[in-house]
Amino acid sequence: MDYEQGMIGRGRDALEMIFDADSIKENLIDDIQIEAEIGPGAVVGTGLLDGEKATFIANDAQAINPRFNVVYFGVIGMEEAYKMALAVYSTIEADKDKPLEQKRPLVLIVDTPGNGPGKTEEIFGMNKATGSYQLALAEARKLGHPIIAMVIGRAISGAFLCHGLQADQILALDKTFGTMIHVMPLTSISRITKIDIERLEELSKDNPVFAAGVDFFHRLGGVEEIVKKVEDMKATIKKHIAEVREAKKAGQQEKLGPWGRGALGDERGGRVARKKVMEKMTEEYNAVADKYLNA
Amino acid sequence: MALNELNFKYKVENPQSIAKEYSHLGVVGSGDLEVLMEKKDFGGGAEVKVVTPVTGFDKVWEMVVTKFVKGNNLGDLLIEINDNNATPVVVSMRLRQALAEANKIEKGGE
Amino acid sequence: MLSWDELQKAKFTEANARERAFGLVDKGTFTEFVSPRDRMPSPHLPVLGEAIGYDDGVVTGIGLIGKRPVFVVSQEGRFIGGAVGEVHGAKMVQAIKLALKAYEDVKVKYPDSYEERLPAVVISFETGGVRLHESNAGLLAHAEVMDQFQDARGKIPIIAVIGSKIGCFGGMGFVGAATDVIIMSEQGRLGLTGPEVIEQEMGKDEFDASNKALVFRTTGGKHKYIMQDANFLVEDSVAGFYQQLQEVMKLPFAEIEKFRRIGSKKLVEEQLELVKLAVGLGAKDSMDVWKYYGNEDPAKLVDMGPDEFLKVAKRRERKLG
Amino acid sequence: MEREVRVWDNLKRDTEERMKKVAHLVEEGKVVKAENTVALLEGVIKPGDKVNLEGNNQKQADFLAECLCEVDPKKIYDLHMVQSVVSLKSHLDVFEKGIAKKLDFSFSGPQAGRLADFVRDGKLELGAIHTYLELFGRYYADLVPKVALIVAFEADKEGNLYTGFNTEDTPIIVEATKFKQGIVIAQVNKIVDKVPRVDIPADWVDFVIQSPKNFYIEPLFTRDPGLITDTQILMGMMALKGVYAEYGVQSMNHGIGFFTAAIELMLPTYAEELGLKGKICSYFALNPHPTMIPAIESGWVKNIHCFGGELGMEKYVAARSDVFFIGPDGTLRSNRAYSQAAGHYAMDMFIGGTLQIDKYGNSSTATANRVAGFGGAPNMGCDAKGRRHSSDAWLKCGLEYGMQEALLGKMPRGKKLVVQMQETFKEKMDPAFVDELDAWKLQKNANLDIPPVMVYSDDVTHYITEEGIAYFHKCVDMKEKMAAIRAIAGYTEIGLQAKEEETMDLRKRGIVKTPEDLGIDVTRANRSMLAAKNIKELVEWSGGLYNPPARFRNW
Repeated sequence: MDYEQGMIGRGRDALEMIFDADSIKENLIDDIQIEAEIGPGAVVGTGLLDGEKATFIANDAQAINPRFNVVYFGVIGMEEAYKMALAVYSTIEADKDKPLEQKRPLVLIVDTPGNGPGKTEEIFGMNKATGSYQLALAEARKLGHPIIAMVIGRAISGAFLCHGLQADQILALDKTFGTMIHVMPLTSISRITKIDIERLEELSKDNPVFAAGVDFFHRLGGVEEIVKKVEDMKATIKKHIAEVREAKKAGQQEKLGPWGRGALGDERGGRVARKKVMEKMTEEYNAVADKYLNA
Repeated sequence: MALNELNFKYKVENPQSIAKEYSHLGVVGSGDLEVLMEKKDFGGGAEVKVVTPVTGFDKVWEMVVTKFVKGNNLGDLLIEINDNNATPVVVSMRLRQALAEANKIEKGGE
Repeated sequence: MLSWDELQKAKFTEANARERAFGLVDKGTFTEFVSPRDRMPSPHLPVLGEAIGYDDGVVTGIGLIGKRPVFVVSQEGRFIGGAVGEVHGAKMVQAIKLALKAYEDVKVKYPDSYEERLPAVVISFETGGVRLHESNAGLLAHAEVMDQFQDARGKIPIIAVIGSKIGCFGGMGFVGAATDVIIMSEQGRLGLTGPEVIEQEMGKDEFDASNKALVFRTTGGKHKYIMQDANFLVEDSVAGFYQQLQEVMKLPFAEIEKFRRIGSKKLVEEQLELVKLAVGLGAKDSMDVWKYYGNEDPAKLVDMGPDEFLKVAKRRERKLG
Repeated sequence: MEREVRVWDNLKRDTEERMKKVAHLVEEGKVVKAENTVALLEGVIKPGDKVNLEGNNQKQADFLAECLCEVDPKKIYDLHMVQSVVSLKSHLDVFEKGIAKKLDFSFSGPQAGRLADFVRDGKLELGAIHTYLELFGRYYADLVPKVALIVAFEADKEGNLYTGFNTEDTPIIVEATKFKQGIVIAQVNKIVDKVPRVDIPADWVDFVIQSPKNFYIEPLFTRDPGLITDTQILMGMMALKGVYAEYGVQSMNHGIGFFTAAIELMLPTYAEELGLKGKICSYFALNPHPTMIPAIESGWVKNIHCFGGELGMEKYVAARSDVFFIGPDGTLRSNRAYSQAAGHYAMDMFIGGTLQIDKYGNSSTATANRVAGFGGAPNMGCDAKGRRHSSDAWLKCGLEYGMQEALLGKMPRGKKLVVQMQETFKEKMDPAFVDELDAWKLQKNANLDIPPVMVYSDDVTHYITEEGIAYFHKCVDMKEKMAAIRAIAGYTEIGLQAKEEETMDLRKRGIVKTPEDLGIDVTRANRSMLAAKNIKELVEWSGGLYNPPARFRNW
């Protein structure tokens, strides 16, 4: 395969690369069937990682949802988001009797430009769809399932929040693959904030909080590890699954997921105000807590 | 770019501070500002700190603030303003409202 | 600032974030955390020449409703559209974190009667989501809020209050959807994509963002109430929301859980039914959906006062909840 | 002596000839099908004609305007457009296409920038920018239209028109055209068997066309109370106390902006508190401003005559026939010409916002690159020299007039109150007080004869800024006027030139009054002063009769 142009739009290819040959079963989590017809922009199911069962949830940027015309090129629409949530809940269900260390991992293959914008989407509540997927991931994570997000292409704004940022750990292909992590391109930020693009470009060179790109997210604690070669994806994912599992076994959930990334952002110097604010709040709460808890 | 920070210090005859220890008023909305007033032992002096994106109007700021501090004989008081492009009228109005708020005698409540 | 009594009479849409925070809990009980006096503005705005606010656009603190400690988060739409940056986000996250700490403490101290002192989180949303000036930090903060929500599941109620001018959109749109209870006024709006972006994506003929009536009937309180996406609809006053909160606080927690619209497999399946309806109905306008749910003359509902509306409006029937 | 044989009905013959050419296009009565409109226009219009295209800041003969753009410029060219307002794209497209050549108008809104370009680039020969009444006057002098393209809600087949709520300019245009042997073509939303009432009789109309779409109306006079700022409220309080109450002003015209919207919404609150009910604000020449609803409902207002309608106010106005001018059919009849006449002669005060004020006290809304005109404002905003009836407010203002004796000796005469309001700084710290008005730049940029001034210094009686009120008319000469301007110009360059002792003297003499001088508690200037805080509350005040356009519905 030719990876020169990067992996954008190739969620299905990524699955083939990461999971064991011929191991992929779409829309099936053990014997739990997920309706195959819905959400063509999302590919979910079970695959094997060197023989170990894992749930995968990926974007299919080649698919078009015939029922919702905003869904194409990897957009997560209502059906897609609910389908993704179902895959997570089905995984929880399949492993519900297993001990923490045997909960199967979930691998999220991330290549999405956004959530579906549209009138129908707003009328029926697109926000619920993406929200439900995130809650499902958070629940699975807290139950002990290791969740690894692998950003292979675009991880943009709300869609990344939905599909990626609830993972225990986030990996991303190196920027040479055209990997994109951001809320908005600088040109749009410039238009909306009315700050000159030149100024933004200059500032973004060393300001990770609004700059676009994988490296900046790394500094903010948003990305755990940058994967330099496509061939390394599988091994790196496996390595992180093992790490996460260890951490969970040791009761160190707070080092993982969004909260863990918060600590990491402080460590890496990208987000240092967060901790100060939180400590101050705790201090002020402690000073009055008795009054409120014993009212 | 950065923000423009202005600091002013005053010393008036027979200065008055505020009734409350601390008072806050306003929202940093577009064309508006917040005012924070805090009682401080400045030996009778008053200090004002302004943070604003606006440049080129430092002299106007000084006049507006001076008129307010002197006009109200303020002392032993720290005033901080976070501004977002408020016009002088809005600044004076908020300062007056903030002073009224700072001198309100608390009734009821906790 | 208005007194608590004056605030109750005031319009919710007119009140600023701090006034709302004060007015949503019992008289005189609100204590602010990281207030402007602590001077903790965003460290990222000055370099962009953007004005700072000492509360970074969100008021956090604690108050009481009856005996129950209520952790309040109140966003200020006038400060950069209520958008969430690093500090703003950290304040939201920590408010929930502290509520969970309070939960544990109350359980230890009052093992037999902790339900009557059960802490709650009330979030008055007024936001478009991520603050672009510090977008990456804002995005990460959103994920942390969702993470805390999941921690709070089954322990303490998280209640959304949506009735301010900006509404609740962007990333905060699904944060809002993920709460246990949603209280809205008809002036409140809840959604994901803002009207301007929809217009940009779909064209002005399909969605004219300047048509406020259309915007409001697509994402406004009445529509969300009919869809059961909002649990309660109240009048546009601080008292309206406060009194509804009092009512909610009287309910046992098991009842409150039933107000949820997402957060379990069964709920997802229920929502998927709704998505199928969206396809089957081919609704061009929210009023088509109102009609489907039995509102014969949907246009009439638009101008109806809240009292009458609550009497006559027919809502989506839920199998769950 | 042989008497010379002269033809005295050339105009009539010419019209008859044109009518013959298009006779085949007429269906029943005077009805022409919409698809034949262009052919009709090509038949009745000749190169060089003066053509009136109806439209003002509210209703628009938009379909006819578009059809006029489609006539063949080889057949029809060099038209001289005489029209109230240039606001649609098509209004300038006719010049772009070479169909029209010269323009005489009164006001241009959204097209003002393009109009300036057209004038500068020679695409359009500008006659003059008028006030409404001035232009209407010229329709009866040297600018008589040969063809008038007008708009109405409904017509019957005979050509009787119902212009109803939005009658506006129609009667004055039709009368000028038809009675000078011209041709009147009306676009209507609907052709009906019987119109609700006859606003324009059928024999003044030559053709009626049912347009494919309802004509466009701009809700220009709707101000969302939600957008009123504390500063506007402060200045409104100052106006109420320092002008309305001071002079007991009973009749007036309000400008279009947020200042007067704030004042309207403070009649049932602040003005009520000041005990002014019954003493001020009984009579208005005014469009049906939605922000007037609380004052009307609270019993403040006796009478309002309207220049035009306002979208959404139809039912409310119809239900308040004691206040508004309502026809036998139960709907409002507006009339711009009459309301302008009332505003000029029968009103004691004009009050409204402006954009720029120069150091002499001339004020203008003109900007450097937009030829916008002022519509009716200069007409309202000037002393009516022909006025001979008296009223308390008018007389008091005249008695205070500092140049009265210099002009009239010991002869009492009143003066109309012309009040201009403006904050010292506009958004982004753009000063409202300037050394030289942008109107001068516009004069150069658009090659105009004179800088377009909205209200001249000698007509203004009061300036209100947040700093204070200048009782401008009390000044005895220009030197004193300039000092009064400086005294209320705040921290602008002009204001910074004020001398303290000079300002103190003006305050002592009552020529300048600050909010403190007026006894106004500035901390009370906030939105709780407003009787309605948003559009929804206006609907509630109206008992559900006000039906705001979709763009204003925040619920």
